[in-house]
Amino acid sequence: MSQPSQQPTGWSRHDMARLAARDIHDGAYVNLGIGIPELVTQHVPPDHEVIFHTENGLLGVGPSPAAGSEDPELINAGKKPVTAIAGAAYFHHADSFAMIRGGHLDVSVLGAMQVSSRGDLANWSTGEADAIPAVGGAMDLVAGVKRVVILTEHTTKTGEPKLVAECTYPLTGCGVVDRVYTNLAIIDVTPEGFVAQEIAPGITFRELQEKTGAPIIDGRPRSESQ
Amino acid sequence: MSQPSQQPTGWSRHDMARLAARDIHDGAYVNLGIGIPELVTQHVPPDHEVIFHTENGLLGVGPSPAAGSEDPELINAGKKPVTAIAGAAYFHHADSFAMIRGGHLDVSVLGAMQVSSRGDLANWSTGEADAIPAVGGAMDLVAGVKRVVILTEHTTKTGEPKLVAECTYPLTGCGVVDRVYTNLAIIDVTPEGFVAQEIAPGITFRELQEKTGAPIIDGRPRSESQ
Amino acid sequence: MIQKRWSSPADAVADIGDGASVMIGGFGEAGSPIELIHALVDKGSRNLTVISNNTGSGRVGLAALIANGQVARMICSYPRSTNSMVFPELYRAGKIELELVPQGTLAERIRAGGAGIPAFFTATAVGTQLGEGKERRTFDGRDYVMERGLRADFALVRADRGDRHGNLVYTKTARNFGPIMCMAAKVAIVQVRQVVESGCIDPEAVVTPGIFVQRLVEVPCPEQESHLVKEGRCYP
Amino acid sequence: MIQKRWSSPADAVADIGDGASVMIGGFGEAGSPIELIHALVDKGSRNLTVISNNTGSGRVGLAALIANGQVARMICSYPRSTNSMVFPELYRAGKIELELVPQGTLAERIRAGGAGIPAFFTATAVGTQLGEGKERRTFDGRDYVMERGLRADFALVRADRGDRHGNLVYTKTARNFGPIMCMAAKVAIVQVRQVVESGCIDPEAVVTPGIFVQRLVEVPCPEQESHLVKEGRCYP
Repeated sequence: MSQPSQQPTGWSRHDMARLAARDIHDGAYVNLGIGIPELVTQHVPPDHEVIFHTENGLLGVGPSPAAGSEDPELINAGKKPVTAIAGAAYFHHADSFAMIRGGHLDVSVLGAMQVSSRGDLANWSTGEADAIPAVGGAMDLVAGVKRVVILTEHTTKTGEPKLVAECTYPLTGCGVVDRVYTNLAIIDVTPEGFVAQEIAPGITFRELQEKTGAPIIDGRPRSESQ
Repeated sequence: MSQPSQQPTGWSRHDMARLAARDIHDGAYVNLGIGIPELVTQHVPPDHEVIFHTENGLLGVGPSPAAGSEDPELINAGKKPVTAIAGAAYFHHADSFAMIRGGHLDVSVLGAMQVSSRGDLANWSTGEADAIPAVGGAMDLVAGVKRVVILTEHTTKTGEPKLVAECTYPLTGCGVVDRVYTNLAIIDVTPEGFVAQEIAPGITFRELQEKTGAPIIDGRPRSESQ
Repeated sequence: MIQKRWSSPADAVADIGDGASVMIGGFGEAGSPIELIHALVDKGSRNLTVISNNTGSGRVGLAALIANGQVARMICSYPRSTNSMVFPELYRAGKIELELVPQGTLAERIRAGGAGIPAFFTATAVGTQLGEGKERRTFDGRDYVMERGLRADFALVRADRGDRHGNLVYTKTARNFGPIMCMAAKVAIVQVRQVVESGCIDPEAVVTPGIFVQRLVEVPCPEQESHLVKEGRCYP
Repeated sequence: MIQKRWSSPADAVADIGDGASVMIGGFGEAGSPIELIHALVDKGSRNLTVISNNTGSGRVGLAALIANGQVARMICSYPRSTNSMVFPELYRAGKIELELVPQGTLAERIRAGGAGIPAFFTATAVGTQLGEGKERRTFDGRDYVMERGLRADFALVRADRGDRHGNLVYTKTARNFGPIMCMAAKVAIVQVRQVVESGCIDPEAVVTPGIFVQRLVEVPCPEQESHLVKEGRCYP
């Protein structure tokens, strides 16, 4: 009996978050964007201590509060209730963005609408005439944080590639992305363009290239390449 | 019997400080320079509350501590021990000068080497080749504080005028001085130059003009003029 | 004697006239001075320029001020959120202007305004739509845009406690834009949960020194914006 | 686990090499990290650029570092005081360079460096010798000069208490340049009177959040510079 052919989907969102968390060094200061990046908190390796920053004025974001003990004055940048760890600190917005702009944060984990092979990021506006433009802190994060990594599905809901040769949406920043974690692969942005460092189980390099809007170099160790 | 003729000296330093304090409005935020300006704290009218700022990070400077209870970590800009009032606040240097530069202080009371009739102030350097230049916060104060008043002897120890047509010493600021309190008079700096508003008892307008290095207009109410 | 305490929100905002620029604190509802905003709705001043990170939720607070047609222009970083419909409607209808500013640039422009800095350079927005038309300059091999300091006639801010000298402490992430808006406004009007005796706030822990605050109003039990929104309330 | 505590001043400064730029906190002796400075004297690094408000007193602390010939260049606002003779001597002899900066401009340049601002405009020093050679520009009818942000390889700072995350609180006017120097240095080294458990410092009252601090050394009973000067002490 032959199984019905299924489109392989690669990693789950939690897999992606786990892979991103694995690459964050012990002791790092990290800002997480809204969406898939929020899952990273759940996957920090047990022997690592990572300090989470939220740009609305807290260093040392803790886990979500138990139901019923939410404090409307203790929220993250996505305006969701959070807690604070022992050793946390509160500060005002100018000090918070001094941390970001001044290069004090180690990693910014963001979602994306498009990433170009030069590392341009578009994640704030569709550019449609009717859209209400809203940027928040994304442009500050990509301009200031030492390392910018993206967690995103590899393609849009309609199957369009999000990794592209040129972004068609308005940019958040130019040449700012270091690495992209998608459901299909971990891809570095290098001077030579996209380089796949790891590919999800069940996905071939060819499939990866087909779903990507720009050439990808296979950068995996020879033993892992298919 | 005739008294031996004496050079009238006008107001004492405490008189000068009292006159300056009289003109500081209730509720004002005031920074005091080193020297005669420090005496102003002792002459605030009893029905006035004035908040003293010291640029090294304290708003609400209180009186000098009793002997033996000095705290080397609670000092003013002249590095003398002070106290803090109830309702004081400590802050770092950038915040302190944000108060100054941002125009939040009402009055800066400073000493002077020279003041020109255009309101230029020289009070930080003799310009001598051998001198160690040291500016501290004077340039920030004159550039930022709403009202800059000077407390100074009218002439140097050798009798040279300190109020001049043009400063010969290096400037602290251009066109920054609003009013000068000397031992001889209270003098405003106006678009027309120096204008005497009040003259010390026993001093004639003519004597005042003689000891001043630029023309003075007699701005006293007619009834007070001699 | 210094006494910055005013009797009511209505009194404290009574001189905010038509055409005034008003900074409004808060990040979402956290730190939003809802009673002061409602007093400004009651006052009815029009043609306001409002500087605030968001544009409010539902039809209370900042959203009520906008819905009431009092705001001609918004300077903000994020004018939409889950329960935000007032601003989008007016914006699409061309009835309100928007100056969109990256959040960190907005914060730094406000801080600069308060600190007497007329302009500064930042790498944020270089090469993007929001950097277009701005003076660009290279320092040490990196490109930056010039941004201007931002001041306002008034600030409406919410803090936790204050004393008659105007010293303030805040609560957790409700601090956000409050301290810098107090610095950048000619008249900073602050609602606090409690007015305490001078000396009750540890001078080492004061967040906003009193010099930056002109008026203080005690509102012991402020309304919770999200509750009002959930209940579908409209102000007034 | 994050553990920013180091065992001793000597360890904490061991990698400050020749030619490094070092910010040193303190306004006079208040907040001066005397044990860290003495460790740097012991270490003997030369050709340093030191950024500090003053130049020390007597022959201890910063004055000892200068007297020891380790400092090639000082960036400061007030290089003389009652008991300051080391710097003046070397300066007159042409053996040390001086960049004199108005105190508020110095503070803002350090804060800007720490906040990722490469340059800003200020009215301070316009029309004076210290404004000469600087780019001048008019905003809204007033003249300003452009000043550059200032960063350093290291900062030596004294605070009161700190925790393993690097959160700091200070004492009174000993706070002065500490917080902004921690922001502006690649490696901020802080001596504290006491290292406390994380959570012991109220997160609302933290003055320097730990992200700005790399190394913490406990010095429970620091030397008092003015006492040493009075006793005519010399370091080493």
